[in-house]
Amino acid sequence: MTDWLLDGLLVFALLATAASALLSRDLFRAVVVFIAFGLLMAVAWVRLQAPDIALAEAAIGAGLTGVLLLDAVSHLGNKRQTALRQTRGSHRQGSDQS
Amino acid sequence: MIRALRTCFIALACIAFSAVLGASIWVIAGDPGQGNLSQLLSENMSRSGVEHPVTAVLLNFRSYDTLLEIGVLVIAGIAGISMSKTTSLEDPELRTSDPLLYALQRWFIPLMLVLAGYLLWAGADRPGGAFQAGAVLAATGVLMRLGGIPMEFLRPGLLLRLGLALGFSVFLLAAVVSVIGGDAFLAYPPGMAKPLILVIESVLTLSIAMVLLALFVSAPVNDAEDPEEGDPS
Amino acid sequence: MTLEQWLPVFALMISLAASLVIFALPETGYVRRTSVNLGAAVLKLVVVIVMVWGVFHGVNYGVSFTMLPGVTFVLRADALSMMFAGLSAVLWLLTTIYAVGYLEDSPNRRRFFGFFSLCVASTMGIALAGNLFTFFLFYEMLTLSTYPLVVHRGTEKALRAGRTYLIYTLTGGAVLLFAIAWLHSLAGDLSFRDGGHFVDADPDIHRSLILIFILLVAGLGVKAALFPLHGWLPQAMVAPAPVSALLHAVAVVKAGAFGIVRVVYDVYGVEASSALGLLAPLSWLAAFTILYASTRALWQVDLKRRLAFSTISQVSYIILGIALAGPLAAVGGLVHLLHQGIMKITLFFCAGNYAETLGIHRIDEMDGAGQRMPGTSVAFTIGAFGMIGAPPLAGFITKWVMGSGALAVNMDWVILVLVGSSLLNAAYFLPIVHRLWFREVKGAWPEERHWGRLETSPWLFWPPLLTAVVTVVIGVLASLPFSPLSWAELIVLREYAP
Amino acid sequence: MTLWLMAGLLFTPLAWAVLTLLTDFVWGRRVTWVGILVQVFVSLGLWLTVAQNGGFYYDLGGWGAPLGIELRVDGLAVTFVLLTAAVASACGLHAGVYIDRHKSWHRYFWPLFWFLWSGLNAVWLGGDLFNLYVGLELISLSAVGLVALGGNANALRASIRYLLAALLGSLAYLLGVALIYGQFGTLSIAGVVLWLDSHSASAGPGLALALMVTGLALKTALFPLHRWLPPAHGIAKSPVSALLSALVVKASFYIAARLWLAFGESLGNQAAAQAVGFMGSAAVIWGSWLACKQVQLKQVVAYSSVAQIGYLFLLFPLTYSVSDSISLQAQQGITLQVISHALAKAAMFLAAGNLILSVGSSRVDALAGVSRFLPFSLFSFGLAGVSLMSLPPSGGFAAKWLLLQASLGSGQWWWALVLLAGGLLSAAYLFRIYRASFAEIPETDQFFHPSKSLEVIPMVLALMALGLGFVSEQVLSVMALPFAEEGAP
Amino acid sequence: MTPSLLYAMAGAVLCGIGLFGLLRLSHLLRKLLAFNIMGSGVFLIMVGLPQHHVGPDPVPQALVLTGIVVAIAATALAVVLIRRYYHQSGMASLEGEADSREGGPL
Repeated sequence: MTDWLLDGLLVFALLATAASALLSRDLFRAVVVFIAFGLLMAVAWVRLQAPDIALAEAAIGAGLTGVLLLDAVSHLGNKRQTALRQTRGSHRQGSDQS
Repeated sequence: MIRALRTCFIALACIAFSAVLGASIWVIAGDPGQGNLSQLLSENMSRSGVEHPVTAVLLNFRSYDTLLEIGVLVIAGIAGISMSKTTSLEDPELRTSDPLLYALQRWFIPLMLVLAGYLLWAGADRPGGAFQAGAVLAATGVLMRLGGIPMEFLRPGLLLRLGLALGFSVFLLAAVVSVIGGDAFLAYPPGMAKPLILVIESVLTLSIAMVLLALFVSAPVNDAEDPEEGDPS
Repeated sequence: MTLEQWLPVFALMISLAASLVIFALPETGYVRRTSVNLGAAVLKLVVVIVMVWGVFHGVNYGVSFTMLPGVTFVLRADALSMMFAGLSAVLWLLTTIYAVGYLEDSPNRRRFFGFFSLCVASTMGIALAGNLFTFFLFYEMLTLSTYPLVVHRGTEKALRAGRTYLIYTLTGGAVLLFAIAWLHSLAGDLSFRDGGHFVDADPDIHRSLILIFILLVAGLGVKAALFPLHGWLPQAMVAPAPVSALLHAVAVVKAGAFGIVRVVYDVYGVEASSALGLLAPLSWLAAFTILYASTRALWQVDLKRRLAFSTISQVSYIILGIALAGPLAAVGGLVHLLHQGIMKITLFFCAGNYAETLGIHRIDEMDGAGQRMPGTSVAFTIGAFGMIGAPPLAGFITKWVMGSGALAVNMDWVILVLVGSSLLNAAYFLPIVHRLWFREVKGAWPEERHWGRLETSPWLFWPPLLTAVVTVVIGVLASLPFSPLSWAELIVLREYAP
Repeated sequence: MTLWLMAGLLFTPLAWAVLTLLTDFVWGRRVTWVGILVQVFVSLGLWLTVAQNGGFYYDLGGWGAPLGIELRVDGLAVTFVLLTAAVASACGLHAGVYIDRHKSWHRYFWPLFWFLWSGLNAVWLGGDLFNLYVGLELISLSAVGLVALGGNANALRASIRYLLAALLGSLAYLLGVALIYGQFGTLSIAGVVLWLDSHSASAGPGLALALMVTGLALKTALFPLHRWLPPAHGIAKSPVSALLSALVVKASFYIAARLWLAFGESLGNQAAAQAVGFMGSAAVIWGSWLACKQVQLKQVVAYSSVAQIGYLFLLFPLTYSVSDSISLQAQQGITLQVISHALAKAAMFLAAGNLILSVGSSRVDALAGVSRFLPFSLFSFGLAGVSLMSLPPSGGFAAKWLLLQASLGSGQWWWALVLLAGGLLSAAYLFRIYRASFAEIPETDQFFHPSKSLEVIPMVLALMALGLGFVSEQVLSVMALPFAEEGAP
Repeated sequence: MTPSLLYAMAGAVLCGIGLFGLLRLSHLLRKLLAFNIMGSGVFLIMVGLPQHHVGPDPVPQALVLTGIVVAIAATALAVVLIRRYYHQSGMASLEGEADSREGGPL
């Protein structure tokens, strides 16, 4: 029974993080939530008796992808504040980060 | 208004998609399973040269998948470095001067290196293997990179390209070596399976780490570009 | 492979090879290009003559191989093919000579002669095709290779005409392909056979057969310029004169008419077609086209346009002759395939001469041209009288034989059509002849050029005269063996008594 | 011998990818020449072997089907391997001259090119669903890399869009694979077919087939999912466009067709087959229409690909619940269409590249007068166009004829109308280009003459497309060869 | 119903969420997130569904490992492309194209 509860909670958390990663207004937060999602996925793999995937997910899925995306977000964010070509792109970005 | 309608429509379609998919899964789950594959797998484990079934599948039974997959990784690496600028590594802006990170780095890097080595070594008989080890290694590299440690070998020079190619080439050579003996492509010579797999795993770890790291650092600041075809410029 | 198998391939390949060689030669290689052109034309004429001789003596020329599952590529020569092949071989030689003179110092000659030879190769293929599939192959090749000729001048008007030409012919080709594919799935791979394939067809497929026939005629009728589908031909007049000559006299319109003859004779069979009730409507359509186009010709002021409408009208004679379903009428129709070719090419050569030498394009500019260019004008006059049907010229033979044929199958109304058409022909040709000889020159010619002794370049001068002479000769000597008339009788004999 | 050939076929492209990664552009070109020679030789040898002895299953690593990965080496597969060898070597040779060797990033063209080639071979021979997925990704990623290589913002936008579409398509395919594995417990296509033959089908895996076909249709750019294709194919360098249009889209279609022919009868249904056929028809009409509207030369050619891809999907209705002979006719027709389109489209893109190079502008109306100065490339373009318009005697015509026969024979005459209308529409957009080139306007003597080797390559390809019509019987007979089934699980 | 099946079902929902994100969101990095989420869903189905019948099954686990590596390769490539695109055009979405007559979700 506890197992079921745990699985249920985990699934719920997975779906919730996935949804909020996509719907979150702030891109930085979205990526952070996505990393959390990756860690939850790793737990899910453990629950599915797949420790190999769990390791890989933790290292690659959550770790590297997360860092990669975080770096990209900061780069895109940074750029936007100091961008020389702000005029060209800003109106499109506005809706994403405001 | 149209935007909202569209969103609604797409949302509905996606919900319907999930529902149909779920129903399908339910139906398939209701069917008695056909799979005798894991049984077949355990029967053949002894011939695979390793004890851990996932590693056996990855590097022996379905090694062609893995070979091509490393190819995919190398492609991504190539495409990545084809867009990078040589001097980006010295870009001081990219250095983080966070003291916390610095402290972390001093303690973490050796730890992570050890972890990577352990994962690689563990792959033969329990969970772990080249990918996990490579990823950890890459993560270490990322950490070092963020700490501002210059990594000369990551410049898009011959060294980097050698690093990219190393794991893949070794794997490919191992794949073709059996052909000389008249065997199929990717068949390991009898008795050589274990050492070969071990060698392949070690170089793959290096290569995977290298590719991921290269992709991480290939910042898109190359201003030169090709004119579009037909542009008079 | 034996010689019998090789000859048709050879006949086809000569022009094809000539075309490729011409494309490979540099634009400036004037002498080499001309010699390749003329050499190939003469060679081909020889091959065709050999084959005509052979066919007369009952030799079976032919080669076939499987091209696709269930479809064969067949080249073979029968009496009908040799009629068309002979026409194209003779006229190719003359037109080449003419074109060399006509295009002197104009740009893009390599392109022109390359496609010109390709066009003749396609015509040869059409003549020698042994089934509908092979026929279609070359029929479409003809469409493609004539397009660059039509738009050769590259002016806005030429490009527009080219577009019209393509819209008509490619649509026609698509309809034709649909019909051929349908027929193929219904009855399999049908090679052309005297007497046709559907004499005792299953009544269940009658309805499909009728529909297919309509589609076939519609597809072929575009090139044959049958009444509602003739719109491209007058527009295509912008092409250079040799192209117009070829288009009207040999290649394009004749390919359509020839195809209809093939369908009626060698696919369906005359008997089956008339049993299915297909020929009577076809004859009405042909008769209407004859009268309609002749009437339209009356109002044209541009010489080449008037000739174009005349072509539309004359080609329908061929179809009318076939559709009357009597042996004698058929002879009249078939012989017109040749007669009209010779006469019309004469007229177009002359029109080209007037345009090239004096800059004349419109009929009202022609006053007194007979004095400046007597040779050309004599040729033109002979051609015009031939068209009208004055004895003893070629056109007279056609009309006479066809008229007798119509009476023989109790289709008296055809006589009215023939007479009406002749009157109309006279009405649009005689005023031109009158202007040529009996009007005074109005003043300076629009753009006059001089060539010394002759009235025009010798390359331009001799071909129309030669064809004019042929017009007279084939009329006078119609009853000799190997004359067009005798040959047409041979074809009809083989069709009606297979 | 066969073992050597197979190993050579699998090993060479991957090995050359690594080799060229280590060299610069010029050396990479030389190395590539050798590789092309080897690869053509090996492909030809394999083709001849199969033509003589029939097809076979090749167990990779010595592990048989359900556990390991087996390659299905049959007549169709080796024909496509040979086709790939022909088209890819043409593109490779062309690229070696065409691409500017002074730009440092162009050295990465070669490894990507070779990876693409190895991915294509993996797909043609693949008999394992998951392995096909990896092969597809190999192709997609290298293709995206090639499109993006050194590109400006527009090229990057096109390649990002391409990448996203390809990834979504792969995921849909992978989802189907997951369901198939869940149902049948095997990844081998032959194994699934074997199971389907002995059991009645259930409803579950139907969705799997639908997902896989949809995903692959997205990667093939079937009509409503085609939007990524024209920008990517239009903006890439001409040799790359040629590779993409000729081979890359065919790979995903090939998998879809194989899956449909293997599982369609049990897992598909009539409505789905007709729907796919309808989308194919819509692609033919809509793609051609848009091709007529484009002002850029390469965009016209790219939209033409959208239209031509539509024909391919007529395979689905024409093979579903029809007699065996008609199904065979349709399969043969589609095969010819794939081959002739690959040859013709490659020729066309390469020729278009030459034309653009020559007139210095990529607009259609800039071609005025070019027929006088660059007749050779224009002629190649025209010959390739003959095949695209499916006019005789080209391979495209042979394909159309077989498809017409199949559609009339199965009573589905509406596809025949689509085929005819498509032919006319393709004539409309192609003659627009010829028309522009025939126009005579003064002061157009400023043409750059590309080197002869650039002009010869598209001509060879175009002639192959044209001549295919005459040898289609021979080509098709190799595909109908007996297949040694003993290797099947 | 086993836990495996539960995870497979969760995978189905994740696929739906990911698909929605891929189609609807315009920011390229968000599209990439959506792709990864959808991929995770597919992987869950891939492992969960067979394990419902037979318990732990190493074959799909190995496949998913391969899949994860392919996904990271694709993601990394996409990030490089997006960053470069952003650098050159100042835009982080595909919309607002001037020259394309047919802008669309993909």
